Amino acid sequence: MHAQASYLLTVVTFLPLFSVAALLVLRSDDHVWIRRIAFAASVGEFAVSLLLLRGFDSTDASYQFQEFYNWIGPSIHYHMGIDGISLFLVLLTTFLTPLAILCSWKSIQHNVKGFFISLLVIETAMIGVFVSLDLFLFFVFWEITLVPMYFLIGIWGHERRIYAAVKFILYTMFGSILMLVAILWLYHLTGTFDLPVIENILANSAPLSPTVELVLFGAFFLAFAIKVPLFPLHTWLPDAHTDAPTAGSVILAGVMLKLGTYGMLRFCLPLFPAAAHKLAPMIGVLAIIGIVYGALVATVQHDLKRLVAYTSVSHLGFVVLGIFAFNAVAMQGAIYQMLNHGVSTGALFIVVGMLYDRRHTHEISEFGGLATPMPVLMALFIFIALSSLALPPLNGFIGEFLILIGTFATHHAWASWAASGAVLSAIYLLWAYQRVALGEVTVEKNRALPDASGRERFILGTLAVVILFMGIASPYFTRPMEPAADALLQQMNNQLQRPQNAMRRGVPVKIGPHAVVLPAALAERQARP
Amino acid sequence: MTAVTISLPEQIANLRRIAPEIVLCIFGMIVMIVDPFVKPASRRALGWLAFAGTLVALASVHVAAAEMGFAYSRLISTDNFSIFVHVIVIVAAGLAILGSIDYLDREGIQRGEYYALVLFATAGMGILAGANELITAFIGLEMSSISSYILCGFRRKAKESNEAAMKYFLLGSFATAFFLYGIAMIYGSTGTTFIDAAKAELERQLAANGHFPALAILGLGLIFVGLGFKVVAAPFQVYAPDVYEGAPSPVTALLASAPKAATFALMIRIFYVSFHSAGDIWFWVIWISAVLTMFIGNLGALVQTNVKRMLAYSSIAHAGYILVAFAASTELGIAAVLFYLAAYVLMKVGAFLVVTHVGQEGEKRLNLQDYAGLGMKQPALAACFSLFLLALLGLPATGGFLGKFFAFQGALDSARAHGGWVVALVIIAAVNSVIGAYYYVRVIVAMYFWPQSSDYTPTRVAPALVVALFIAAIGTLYLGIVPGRVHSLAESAAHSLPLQSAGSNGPSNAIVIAPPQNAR
Amino acid sequence: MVAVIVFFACALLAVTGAILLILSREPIHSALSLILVMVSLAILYLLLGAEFISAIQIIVYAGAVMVLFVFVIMLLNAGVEERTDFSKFAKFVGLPLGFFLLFEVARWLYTSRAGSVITHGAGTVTQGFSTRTLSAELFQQYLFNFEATSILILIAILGALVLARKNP
Amino acid sequence: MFMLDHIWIILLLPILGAAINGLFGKRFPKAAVNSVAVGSVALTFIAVCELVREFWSLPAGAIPWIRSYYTWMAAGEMTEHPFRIDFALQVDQLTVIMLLTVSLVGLLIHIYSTGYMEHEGGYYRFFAYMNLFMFFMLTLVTGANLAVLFVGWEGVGLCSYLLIGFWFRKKSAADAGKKAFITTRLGDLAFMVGILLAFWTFGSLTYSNMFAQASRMQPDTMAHAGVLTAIAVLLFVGAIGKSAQLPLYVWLPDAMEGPTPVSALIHAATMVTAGVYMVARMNPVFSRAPIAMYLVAVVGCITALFAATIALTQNDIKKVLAYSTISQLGYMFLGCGVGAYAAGIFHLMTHAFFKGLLFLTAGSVIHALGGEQDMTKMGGLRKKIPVTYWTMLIATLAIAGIPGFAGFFSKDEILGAAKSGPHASLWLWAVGVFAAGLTSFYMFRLIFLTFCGKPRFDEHHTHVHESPRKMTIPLMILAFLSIFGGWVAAPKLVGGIDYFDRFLQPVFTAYAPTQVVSEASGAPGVSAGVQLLLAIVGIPVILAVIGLLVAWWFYIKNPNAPKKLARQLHGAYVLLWNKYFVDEIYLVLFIRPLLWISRNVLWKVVDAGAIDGVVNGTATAARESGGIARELQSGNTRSYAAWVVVGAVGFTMLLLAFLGLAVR
Amino acid sequence: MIVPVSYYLVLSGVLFGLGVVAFIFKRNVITIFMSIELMLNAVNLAFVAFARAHRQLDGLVFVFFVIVVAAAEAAVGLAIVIMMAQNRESLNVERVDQLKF
Repeated sequence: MHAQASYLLTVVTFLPLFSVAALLVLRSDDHVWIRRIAFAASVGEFAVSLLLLRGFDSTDASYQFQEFYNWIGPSIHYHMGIDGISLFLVLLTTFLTPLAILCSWKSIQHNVKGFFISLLVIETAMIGVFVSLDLFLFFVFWEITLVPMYFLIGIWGHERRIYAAVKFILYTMFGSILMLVAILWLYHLTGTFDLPVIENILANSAPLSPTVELVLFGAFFLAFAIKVPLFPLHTWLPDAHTDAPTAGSVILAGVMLKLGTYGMLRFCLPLFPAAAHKLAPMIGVLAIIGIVYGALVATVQHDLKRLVAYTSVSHLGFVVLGIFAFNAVAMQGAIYQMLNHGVSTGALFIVVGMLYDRRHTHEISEFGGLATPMPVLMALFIFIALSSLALPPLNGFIGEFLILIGTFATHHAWASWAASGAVLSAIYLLWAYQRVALGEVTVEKNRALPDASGRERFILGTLAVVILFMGIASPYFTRPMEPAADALLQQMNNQLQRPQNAMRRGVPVKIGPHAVVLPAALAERQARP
Repeated sequence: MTAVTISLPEQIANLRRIAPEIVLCIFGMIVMIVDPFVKPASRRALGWLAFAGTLVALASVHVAAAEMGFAYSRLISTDNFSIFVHVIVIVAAGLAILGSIDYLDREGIQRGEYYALVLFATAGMGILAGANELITAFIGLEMSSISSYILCGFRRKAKESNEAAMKYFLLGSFATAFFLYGIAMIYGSTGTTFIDAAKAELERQLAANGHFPALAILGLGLIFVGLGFKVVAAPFQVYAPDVYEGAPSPVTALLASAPKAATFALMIRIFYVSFHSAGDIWFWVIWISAVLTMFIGNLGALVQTNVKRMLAYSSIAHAGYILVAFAASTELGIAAVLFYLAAYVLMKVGAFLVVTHVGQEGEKRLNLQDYAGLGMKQPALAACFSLFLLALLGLPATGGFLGKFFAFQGALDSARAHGGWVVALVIIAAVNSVIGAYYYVRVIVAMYFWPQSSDYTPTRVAPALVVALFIAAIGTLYLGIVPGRVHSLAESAAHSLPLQSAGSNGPSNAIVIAPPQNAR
Repeated sequence: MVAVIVFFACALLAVTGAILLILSREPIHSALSLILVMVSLAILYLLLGAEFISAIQIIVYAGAVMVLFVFVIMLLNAGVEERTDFSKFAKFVGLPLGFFLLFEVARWLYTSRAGSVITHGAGTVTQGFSTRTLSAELFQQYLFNFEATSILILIAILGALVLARKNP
Repeated sequence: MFMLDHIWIILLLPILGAAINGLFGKRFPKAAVNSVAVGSVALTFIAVCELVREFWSLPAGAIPWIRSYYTWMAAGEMTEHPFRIDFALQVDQLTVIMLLTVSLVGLLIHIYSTGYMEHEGGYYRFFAYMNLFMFFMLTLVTGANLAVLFVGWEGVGLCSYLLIGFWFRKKSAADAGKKAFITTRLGDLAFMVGILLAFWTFGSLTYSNMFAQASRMQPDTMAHAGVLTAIAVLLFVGAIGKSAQLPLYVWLPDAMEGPTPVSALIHAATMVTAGVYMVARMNPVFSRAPIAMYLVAVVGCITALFAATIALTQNDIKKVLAYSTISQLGYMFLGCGVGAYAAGIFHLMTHAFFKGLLFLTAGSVIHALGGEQDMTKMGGLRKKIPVTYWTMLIATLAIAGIPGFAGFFSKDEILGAAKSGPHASLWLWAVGVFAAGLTSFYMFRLIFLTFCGKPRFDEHHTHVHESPRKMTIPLMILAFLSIFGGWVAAPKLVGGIDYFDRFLQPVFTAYAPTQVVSEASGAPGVSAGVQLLLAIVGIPVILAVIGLLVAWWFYIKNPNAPKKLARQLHGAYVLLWNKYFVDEIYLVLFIRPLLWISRNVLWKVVDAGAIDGVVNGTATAARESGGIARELQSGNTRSYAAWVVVGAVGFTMLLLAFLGLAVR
Repeated sequence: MIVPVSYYLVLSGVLFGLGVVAFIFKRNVITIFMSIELMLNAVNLAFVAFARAHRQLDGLVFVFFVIVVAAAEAAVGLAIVIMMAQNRESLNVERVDQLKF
């Protein structure tokens, strides 16, 4: 446990918010400097977040860079910390945001200031979700992510943006409000909002009754499943993606969907292991349905962006599958796949956005033969598509392979069904690519379209390099995840094997930098024979 | 009966304990006295004078706070609880006054009486908050109500204002009569109208007879009619949308916020103190009312196109959320109610003040369509409004969220007493807040996503309104981000109430642990 | 015995007045019926030994307040009440429940503990009910309320001032 | 030992070439592109030669020579079942053969391509893809574990996709590329599951570990036999896709849309043989799974016949060769399936030479005719492009199995093993032999139609010319190899040693199941001369010659006979001409229903209808109830009063009722 | 003969109930207002009766306050009625329903 005081997580979390303050000072028609400052801020944020990597002890399963202060009353704390699971998700966020800003450089022309402010606010909120170790703090960030995204979709989105934005916010809010009730119920049961302490209490001194555990798990899981989105709760996603601006889609697909899977890892499994175990078969099946279903529906889309959106349903199905396979390999694969999906699908959305910038449509039939006027962009497109369809040695393969190999250990059939996703992804991506890029130029307008500009090459090139790097150097990422993932599974196993009535004594539970003494009533209850 | 002589120091202490009311009334009278000597053109200065009155009253709360205790032969109780509510009420009044200054100019009804009435009403609410005796409470209630009736009709020439005044007056008096009858019944069954004394008597009777006197319970029911009417709990909410819509917007801002806070304070004193031991019984009333209130408020708001009326429905819904916390019947529940009220007052007043401004002359522009594109034309105003709406929606980092949070927390906390029903209540509330999200979000949709309406030329936001909105917005954020201080104040306020009867358990800080599965 | 007769007579008058209030279509008739109720109540107050209250019931209520009513009725020339029935809800739910409430309240009051106390007829006024003790109570125990009512009156004056003035 | 320690250099060279050409080639002059592309492959070839030289001096105990460079995948390393994949390369006899074949044929085809593609747009792109292909193919054959093999496996598929669709403006080309990728991916699905199963069976994906584990297993027990068979079958399904066997062969004929050098390199010589390589590589597993082996043999055998029959009627010169490739790949699987892995690999190598040559010469023909591929519009080219003619004839003789040529030796070994090998089966042999006859027929049909008779093209418009040197020299080298490439096995015919077989034996015997006798030479007790005679005039050879003669009769002697025969056997002809309607059946049976269900059921009904219907329905329901809620607000004060009374009565009654409960 | 307090209470209840009924039944604003006065009178009767029962003065003091409040209410209420009469033709509350839904 790192006892030294560190403010790095606070800095990383709130730095974008400070840049927002800088943006607010600018005149709102000074687009150039707004863009520059936003970009500089996000790059700076990325640089700062890399410090996390430097200080991270990848052999340690516990939370690092912890910060712990009292916030509201005795039970709500400002408790932050990261472990191997959240480390890279934070980095993913800080990495994708500058690219999202850069890819909106030209395409956002009205209300520029608001746009970049929204992006930066959303960055803070998402990082906050990944680093929070207090359920209250977590929920605050969790909900705040919705608003800027809602504005991103609603103001800068496309045709049906209002419907999409409202659907997005209501859908996700419905899940999260029940999670709030569950969080409060947990508080009611344990007297604290502090995640590690709750884990400890539930594991050692006050196990939940099976029914309560199932219900609480359900409430948490519903919120996360909507966010992921897991079949059949996914229908907000295609709408939101289709009508979001490019940067919105990038952030949405790249990071926001991961909030759901991250939540499952961070909350559902450690807090409610028995319920997770009980429901895992059902969830696994839903994940597989999602994989196949998302892929099949993606295949028949005629809107390119909607197609990519459905691929997310499919790909995130893999992640959920990996999580609920309860296997170290699969779990690491799932975490890794979150990163991969963030990079690859983010990149796909950027490509789609670049096409939209040129033609202001997402209809595949409006394209065709684009490889002729814009070979570079299309080459990058196919590269990214290949990463998305899990071609070795690109990143997507590693994630899916790890998930499959891990899942296969316990569920042969699941892994086999899920593997079919790989075939289907080849179908929809290559078919889409063919209809967009190959063949003769079918629409006369497309003949004169400019190829990727320097800025666009930089964005996609960076992503391509990362895709390749993640494909050939995966242990660099997976090894720091290992201790946390193992610890999580270990913890689950311990709890599942422990008979319900075996209560441990030992009243003060030492977790985190501070010894947290159990609430008096609890202690008293324990002392009773 | 011997004549009781009261010593001078005791007299002074009494005065200090009701300092805020005194200040408010004095300022009210000053306004009235000054009024004839001010030229009509510069009557707006009276508004600032009245605002100064609220500021001084706010300062004088400290005077009262320094002199806790019962005043005037126990009629008034100056405790943390009353102080807390006083602050809420006075802040709401101050904000409403700020919002009124330019509004009255705009509508051509700039008169000193208006401010005087606001101040008197506030004084009445202050009495409500501190009343330890039911007739005192009744008088306080009437002070605030009668002022409100008049304020509702202040736009004399506007038919909707007349109608609001009439409906509010008739129904308000009707409900007050129930309230009064309830008082009579409690008096009849206990022989006292003092809240704490009634508690003792009721508990004595409970101990002696094994049950509560039916008459007292009947009285409680009738009191709930009267007070439920004021806090717009269903099914007494019926008047609220009409009145809130018809009343002048700043008055609506005041009406929808401050009296609710003061009345809830009184309700807490009656329900929690006098009828503490009957908590199991009145829980059901609150439960049913809360559910009805939330559903009616949210579903009704869902179909509104008039923003002012929508906000009126939303305040019904919020009364429902507060009732959820109320149902907790624990100290935590009281703290939650108080905190919710604090947050609610700020965001609701803020929201109605924005409506005041956008309404323009004659309050013609109240429809959703009139907000189209406001986000582009008046970004700061729209941002403020969005903040209030999101706070009403319950978005984290705003006071609204923490209000809801503490409310749910308080309610769940009492799960031991009320079992699954309270959990169900919280879940219903949660579902309702999602329904609610839709219509708040819709206003934001209109402001930011709809094309700008062409016929609307924005008017400059007056400085007074800017100050008011700024205060409300900062307050909303403050309560959302660092609510700790206010919440602990609310907790100590709750703690200052004489809830516990001798021998009962301490406040359930509720650590209930699921019983071990096979405990021997 | 006299007390009983007086009580029943007054009660009958009061109820009759109330019913007349409901049934008469002319507002002025209603007002007069209400005055009837108030007067009979004043007599009952006497019977209960509350002379002072009885007096102000006549002076303030029946005298001042009701005169105000009658005055307004005359001023506005309020004619025959229009018996519209737009609210089916009020008719079919409100009224029955109103009567139900009547019986319910009356029943619980009747069975209440306080109700079992037996009063004596007129002239058996206890010492405590004198006007002197009453005023002592009013100005000592309930001084605050008394002061507060002054503000209330002020508010009422303001209200009349604001609302009832002529349209400019 | 430099190369043995740095095997990665072999992989680095082509990828460097690909990277340089791919990123900067657009700005390079053609010469620079050429030198980068050909240079890198040439250097690779040299490196391979050096590697082989060093390999020769390795002691037997050091083989397989494995070098692990870094950890590529790692997860669960601290658990009981760690998963770790190193990027490891391996050199053994099989690898050496494959490396030599791939790099040599690859080099020749690269050289050829500089001529063939000279006038094409996207020149740099073509060579970048080709180099990339070399990289993946070399990765495939050098990988020391199934995961690295899978990288190459998928990578070559990708390059195949890119190269087939090289002329991406042509819809058919783009379609064919996509079809190739997706069809092979279908096989890869099984392949992937096979890998998963293999990992959880053997605890590793590294060949040596897997085989060691496999050899410890008891194929007699149901469980072990079952899992081994499952792994083998699943892996083989992957091979079916990649090597274009029944029923996943459909992509290969379409792949002919790519430039001809691509067809030569990828769809004849190297990539499509990856499946055969894999089966041979995994021989310890396959050998322990007799059912799988039998499946391999049967699929190979039937494919050999099936494809050959289709090839009979095709007119497109490349299509004929494509079906021929499918058919020959079937032979290779037949070889592997009957346990004669060495024979399969031998045929793989010789096939690389003569089929590569066939495609290159076909390319030369097409080049000469300015892009014409239809054989019915050729004829009489013998004199005009003699080098092409002679080299193609040599290749044809080789494929037909005419004694003395490379194909004779390899095919003979396969058929020999099918007749008398460890898993011999007479009908397999019979079918194989019959297919050999058909092969001879359609190949000579191709030769006769193309080069003999009168020209059927417009001689005025088409200026027929011999290809440039850089194209013909590779042809000649390959022709040389098509003749002499098989002679390493020649001594066997006279009772001597099959050097090829002996060289490869360590790979196939190291982990071989003990009960299987792997030596499968000719019948004992017969003198060498008789053996030789038997071999040379054996039934396959006789059938080959018959095939030749029939072709001669049909296309030289009696040019009208084919049409007459087609009319007489109309049904059969239509069936063959339309390739048994397999593509159409797939379309109707799988593709259309899948798309229809996806669009009309999953998307429109489930997604938009059911799920969104529920969501929107909830919203509507809420709004409807909102309408009801607002109806309460009738605006009528009397109603409002009534509501107050309702509340008053309701709540007081409720309170009293609960009080009553409390009292009771 | 003696009169129990419960008699007065019953009368009070009946009057209050009639006041409620009157409020709902009447349409004229002024008479509705009168029914409120009727209800307040009923309350007063109850107060006095209870005071009698408890032998306390407080109940009577309450009556005093109630009368004051009623007077104040009357002033304001009648002012509102006058204002309405100035703006509208009818005093029928059922015709005052511009604000609804």
